[in-house]
Amino acid sequence: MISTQLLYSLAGVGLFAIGLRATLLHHLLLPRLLALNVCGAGVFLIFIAVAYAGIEGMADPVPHALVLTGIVVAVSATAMALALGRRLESKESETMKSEAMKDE
Amino acid sequence: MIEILWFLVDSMLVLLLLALAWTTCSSRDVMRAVTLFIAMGLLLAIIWARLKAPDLALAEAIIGAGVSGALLLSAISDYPSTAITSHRSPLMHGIINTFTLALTILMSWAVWHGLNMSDGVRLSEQVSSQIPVSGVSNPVTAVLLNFRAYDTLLELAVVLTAVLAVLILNDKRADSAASSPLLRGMTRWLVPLLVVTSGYLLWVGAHAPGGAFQAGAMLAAAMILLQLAYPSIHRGFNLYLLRVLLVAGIFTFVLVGLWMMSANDDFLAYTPAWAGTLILIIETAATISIAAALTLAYIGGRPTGWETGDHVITGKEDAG
Amino acid sequence: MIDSLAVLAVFFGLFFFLSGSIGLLRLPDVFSRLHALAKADNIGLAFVTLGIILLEPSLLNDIKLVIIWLLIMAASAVSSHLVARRALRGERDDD
Amino acid sequence: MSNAIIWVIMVPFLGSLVSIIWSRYASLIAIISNLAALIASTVILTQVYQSGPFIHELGGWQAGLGISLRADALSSILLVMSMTVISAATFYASTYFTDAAKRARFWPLWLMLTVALNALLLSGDLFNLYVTLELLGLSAVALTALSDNRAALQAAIRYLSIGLLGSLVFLAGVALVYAGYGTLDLAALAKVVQANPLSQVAFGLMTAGLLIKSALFPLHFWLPSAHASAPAPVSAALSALVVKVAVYILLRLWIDVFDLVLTPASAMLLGTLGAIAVIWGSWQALQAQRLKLMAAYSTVAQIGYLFIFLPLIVVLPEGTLQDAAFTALLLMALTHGFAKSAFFLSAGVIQQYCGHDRIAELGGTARALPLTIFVIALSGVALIGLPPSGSFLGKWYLISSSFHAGQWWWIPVIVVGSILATAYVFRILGHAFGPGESIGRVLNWGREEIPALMLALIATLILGFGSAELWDLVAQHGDTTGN
Amino acid sequence: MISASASTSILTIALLFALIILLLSLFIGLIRAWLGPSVEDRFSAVLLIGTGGVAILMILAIVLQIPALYDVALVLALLAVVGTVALTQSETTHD
Repeated sequence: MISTQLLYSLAGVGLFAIGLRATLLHHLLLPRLLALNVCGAGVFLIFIAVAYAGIEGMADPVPHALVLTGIVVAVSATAMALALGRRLESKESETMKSEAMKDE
Repeated sequence: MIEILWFLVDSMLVLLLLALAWTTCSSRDVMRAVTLFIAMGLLLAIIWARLKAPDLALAEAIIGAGVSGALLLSAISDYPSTAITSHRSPLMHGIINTFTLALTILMSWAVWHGLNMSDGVRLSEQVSSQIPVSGVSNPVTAVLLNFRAYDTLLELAVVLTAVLAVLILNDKRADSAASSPLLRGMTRWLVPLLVVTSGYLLWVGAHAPGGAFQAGAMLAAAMILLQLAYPSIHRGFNLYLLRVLLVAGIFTFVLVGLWMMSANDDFLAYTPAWAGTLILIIETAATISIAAALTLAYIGGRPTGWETGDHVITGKEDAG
Repeated sequence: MIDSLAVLAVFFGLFFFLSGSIGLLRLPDVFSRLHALAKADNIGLAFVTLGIILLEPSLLNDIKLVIIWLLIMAASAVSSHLVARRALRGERDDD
Repeated sequence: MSNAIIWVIMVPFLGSLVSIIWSRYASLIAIISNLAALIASTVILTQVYQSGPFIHELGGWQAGLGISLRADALSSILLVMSMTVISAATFYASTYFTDAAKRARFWPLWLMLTVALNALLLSGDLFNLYVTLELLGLSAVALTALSDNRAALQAAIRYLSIGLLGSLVFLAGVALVYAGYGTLDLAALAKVVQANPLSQVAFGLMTAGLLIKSALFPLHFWLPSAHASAPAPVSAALSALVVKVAVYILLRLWIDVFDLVLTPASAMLLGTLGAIAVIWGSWQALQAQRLKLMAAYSTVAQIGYLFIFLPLIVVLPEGTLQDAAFTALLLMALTHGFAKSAFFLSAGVIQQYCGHDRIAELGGTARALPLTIFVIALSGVALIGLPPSGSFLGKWYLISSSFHAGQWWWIPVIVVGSILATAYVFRILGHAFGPGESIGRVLNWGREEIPALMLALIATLILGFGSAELWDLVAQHGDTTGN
Repeated sequence: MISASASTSILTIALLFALIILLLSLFIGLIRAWLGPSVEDRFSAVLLIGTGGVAILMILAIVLQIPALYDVALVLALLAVVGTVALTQSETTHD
């Protein structure tokens, strides 16, 4: 049982590290957002692996509830970041258009 | 024998997960990254099921793979280029790699140590001893809506804030092209099914995996499907009504909390006899809020969406 | 007896799953891959579902399982149609 | 009456909800609910002053199973500060946004920011802290994006992704803590935490996440652009409060919970980073071309001072000397909070009057806006640390603590930092008093300038002369009131 | 009693083998997703994880004895459709 917990929590650490590395490497919004989500999934996996109590045992429900909260927070933040990105994109194309107008 | 087989299953799941995460994060193309990310969401749902967390598996299947997948996909078309490049210098690359590697080793060490400690009092015993007075028999629901209901309330505040930001920021966007008749045909029977399942998840949440978040996200998924099949349907949505629903759900939650404070001294301290009913009321309210929020987050950027939304605010201001 | 029948059904289903996946990997173009995958997966899931129904005593759950299978059938038909339609359009764009 | 701790969070919460639906009266709702929350916060402070720290067990569940809110000397003082700054900024904001639609979008988010600040200061649970951090981060980003120009949106996106990363790293630490100790309650943790590998890594992760949020050098890079491009009342709250509450959680964790894990060496490292931040931030502030950018860099420097206290508090013996250092830290944090918010509000007045905030072109503003320039001068006094401001005493105790701890090397840093601060404050005043035409749009004088004046007066006079009471409160109810 | 538990353990072993084979077929499918080359190939892999995932969840429900996993399978089947629709419709806005 401890080996299952260990395996999945190490996988969580790995996921966290993969996400963290990509977050630091990328500067574009969308890939960075994906990386942050991967990173978050890693943290969630650590929580759930810790809660696991074997095939027979009852898992600890508290981390389950925490991660459920975390998933909803993550999706909200993702939606907000995408909206910000969209707004910036439209502003940039506006500026480009107005600059093109000036050139003419 | 059984142990070895389980270990094999677990290692394959973990390998798949890590491979998907790595390919998601190292993709050079946005569309590919998002597709792999959705696949990772589905796999995570399976892993939550394997780790005996069915509540989470439900939520991940709906939110992780469904709703955030749809959100990300709808965002791709906003970007002029789909190529992913990193602007970091080779030196910086090396530093970041070394840093994350060192962190991985440190965290693995800590995790190994932590799992061997395990002499602390586990909360799960406390939780199971209090389940009988919590008003529900599903322990996760008991934690979410009774023991740690305050967290859930603040989480709804987070959702509300994010949606307000989306509504503030949204911008005109062209309607997508008409969809195929087959898709529309499917939508006609799939949407009622999604709505029914959502109701089922809400009802079952008290004693089995399920609950407000899964139900709300399911409703939102139905709305997203409608939007995908009928790209101009959002013109018919009453955004002001959606916003009222969003607020009303959270408002109910706060009011119940304050009411219970006046009765039992502590905020959100349910009277045990009513706990089941109160939780059902809050769950229904939260379902409505979550559904409205995720729907607004998805359709927020559509053209008429903004005008109606803006009109409601400024129209009133002008009148006043 | 019923158990061994169930296991047989599940493994028969797995055979289709595996061949579908190999088809996805080995077949030369998108359309044949898609076709192989959709067909094989549907039959595979049918047998797996059958096996699980044999193992599952509760009638309610059995009904649920049948619904799931029907759903997957319908869904995969629509999904592969959509994917194929999209692939077709992509090819036309390339010309 | 212990319900004040709930009202201080739930009144702005309800206000936010109502103001979304009833946007016509949003300004009124915001003012009323913030004043109510301000009253509630003073009630909490009075209670702590009279009868010591207290907790509120949410849902009636014992902390551990449930979540508890706790008020003690540190949190209740910061709560009153935060509500005072927020209330002043609320008055200011009610005239700041001329566009009705923009105003209607501002209020619900503004009230959510208030909810997040108050909930964070009172939270006694690690995971609850994560949720409040996210609420704080998202509402702050949304408010920054209200400026709706390219620079602000870019800054908001960076702020958001950095903030999310920070809270995820924090959450990773929380996950490790739960793996090892099986509880999330701060008071319960304080009793069981030992110095072992798990605690060290978990503590390191939580600290790293919070350092990103509190913008300690070299993790400050996101701060100047975000704080400089947000609308003025938002900048005031961001600089004065949002950054500071992250430092508050750090202190909570360092001193109350993980005191066994915090080694002098790591405290020294953070102190050194703080010292670099003081010099570097002040230097950048001196170079800045724009008023708000200058203020933002000055925040980086002022946050640095707070971190210099850390190696001192760790080394000093418990008792009067440690209390003195702790009180001084609190005094610095409070003074900066009031002074910087006053500064940003005044910068907003200047920006609206002149249409820009370029320092070199401020000539003539002293004649046109004498009160605003007076406020800038007052808050400048507090930023430099001249008597009778609170930060004068703060810096004084900082220097004497350095002597007592045998760490004299902080003293030159403080001196150089203060000289640089003097330079950047006088640079503004020099330009403001210089010649120039005073053309600009007519202002609604009182409501725009009075809030800033109040804040600046608190920073320079009340905190300076009233520091004895602060001392009493900290000495009586201790800094380590976690358990 | 003894024979009953022995037969359950044999059943468990068989079902665990089934899980391993299913995961193997997901693996093979993912190689296609990784290779591409077209976007549609990746979509097919997502379809595979959808159906394969449903099969895995059904088997897990029996092995772990958590009937709630049927609900998860149902939801996964439903949402796999929404996901695929979102995938295939996404770039129609692009061209």
